Amino acid sequence: MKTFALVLVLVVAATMVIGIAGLPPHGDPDGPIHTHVGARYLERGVAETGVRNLVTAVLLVYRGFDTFLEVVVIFTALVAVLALPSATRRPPPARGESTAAPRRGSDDAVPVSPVVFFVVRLLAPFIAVFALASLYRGHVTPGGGFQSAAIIGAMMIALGLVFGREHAARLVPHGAKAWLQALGPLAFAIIAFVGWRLTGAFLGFPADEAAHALREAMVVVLEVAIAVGGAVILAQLFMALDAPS
Amino acid sequence: MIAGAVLEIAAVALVVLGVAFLLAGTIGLVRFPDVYARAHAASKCDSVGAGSVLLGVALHDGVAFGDLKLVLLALLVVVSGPTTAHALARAALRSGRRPSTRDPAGPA
Amino acid sequence: MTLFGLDLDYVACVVLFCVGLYMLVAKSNLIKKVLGLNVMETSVFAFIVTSGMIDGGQEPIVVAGSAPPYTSPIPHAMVLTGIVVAVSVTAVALALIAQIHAHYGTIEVDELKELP
Amino acid sequence: MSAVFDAVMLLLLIATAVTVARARDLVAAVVTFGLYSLVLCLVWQHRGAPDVAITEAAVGAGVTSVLFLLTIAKTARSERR
Repeated sequence: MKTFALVLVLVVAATMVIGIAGLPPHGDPDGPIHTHVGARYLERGVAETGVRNLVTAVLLVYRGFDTFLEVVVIFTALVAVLALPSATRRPPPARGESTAAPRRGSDDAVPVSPVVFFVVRLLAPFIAVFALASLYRGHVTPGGGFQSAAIIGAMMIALGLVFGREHAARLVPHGAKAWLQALGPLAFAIIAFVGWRLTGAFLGFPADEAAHALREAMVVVLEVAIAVGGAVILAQLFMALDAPS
Repeated sequence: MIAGAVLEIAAVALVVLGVAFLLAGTIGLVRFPDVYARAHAASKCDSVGAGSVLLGVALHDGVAFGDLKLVLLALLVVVSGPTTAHALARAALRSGRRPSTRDPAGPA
Repeated sequence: MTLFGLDLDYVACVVLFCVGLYMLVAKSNLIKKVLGLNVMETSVFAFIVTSGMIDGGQEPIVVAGSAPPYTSPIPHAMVLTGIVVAVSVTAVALALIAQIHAHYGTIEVDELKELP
Repeated sequence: MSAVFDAVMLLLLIATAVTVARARDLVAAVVTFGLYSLVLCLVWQHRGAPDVAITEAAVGAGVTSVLFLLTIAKTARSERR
């Protein structure tokens, strides 16, 4: 197996080295990546989309289909994980239900250190503020839907680790959970049909100057949906893997 | 003018101090014998080191409102570094690691 | 930086890809295989981001105080979606691995092959 | 200066990736993978991709490591020889 792997790796490496030998050097301002459609996005992106962070502009407006299906992919991943039997099995009822000392879910678990508990609880609001700021100011600073989804998701996972499974599950309101998980694909579908009605193109964004506010509203809806939906999906993936098997 | 020069010197001094602490912490991380001593070296020296580098960068080029971010970052480093070291040392203790002692007859 | 006409940044990505591929193929442990898959994924992301670089370029955010040249935003958008897809794939793979361990008591491919 | 930073970071990336591949202890491998993600995040920040760097820091080093550690806690900690 080792020999086969080494031979395979060497063959792949040789092929890829031949491949990169034919590539233009990176960093060259006249390279194809900077002269084709990328140059157009840089030149007219702000005027056409109203988003100053061009990564967000490309992500949501120019390459909206890509992002739509990407959101569908992470939703499908969550569905796949939840479809496995251990995720749906009911966890055994916790003994004693003590709320004073936070404990990890299972019975023989080590209690969380009070120092770690305190610091995570102290830092969580700051992390949440950072995530919301990167969402709110995502058009003029680095940040946006996916970034704040990742940050909020990581924060919820940290809280889930110190508070234990039962408490962490309450972070996502139970009744709205199904809708929140599907928020990304749903919002994309709705915006896509709105764009279709307005422009005649699926997931089209109105380009004329008069529709400026509408276009921005569409982008904001997508950003918020990606952030909330993505964060909920990340937290749910964590909880599904954390469930006792 | 004078105030600017003083600020600049303070900034450079803080950065140099921070780098010295980081160097000491890194040497300790490599040279110390067991996980507890290493966590001790890494957390203390890196908190002071990274904190003072960040403060030095904040003082560099004058003090502006945006430098508050760097102060917050320094506070974050000072809070989170020792917490991590504490969690590491606690996990090591719970998994049965004994601190190394110089006494050759002691527990290994 | 180039060596023998090869761009060293690209070569580093190829090396990372090959380390990941070796882990994926040669290691018997399923978790090591998934780690190798992650290393491969990130090497591809590093390659794409590197290809969008521009000498002396700034991040592609057009605000007061920033001026061209900007790095190309397209690779960043692609990689951004790619990272989130990568974590979803990892989560599905890990959930399957936990199931395999619950059913068969091992996550070594060698031993799984021996099972009746 | 920038070239030196790049070279050091790329060598560190390769070293951490090889360490991930060689580690017998799976927890060590996952923690090293977190380090790999953080170095990669620095490289991307340096190459003008802050958006990608933020996401990689939160997802690659944070979420992925936690998911791996949860799975290792449920299965076996070390690679069997």
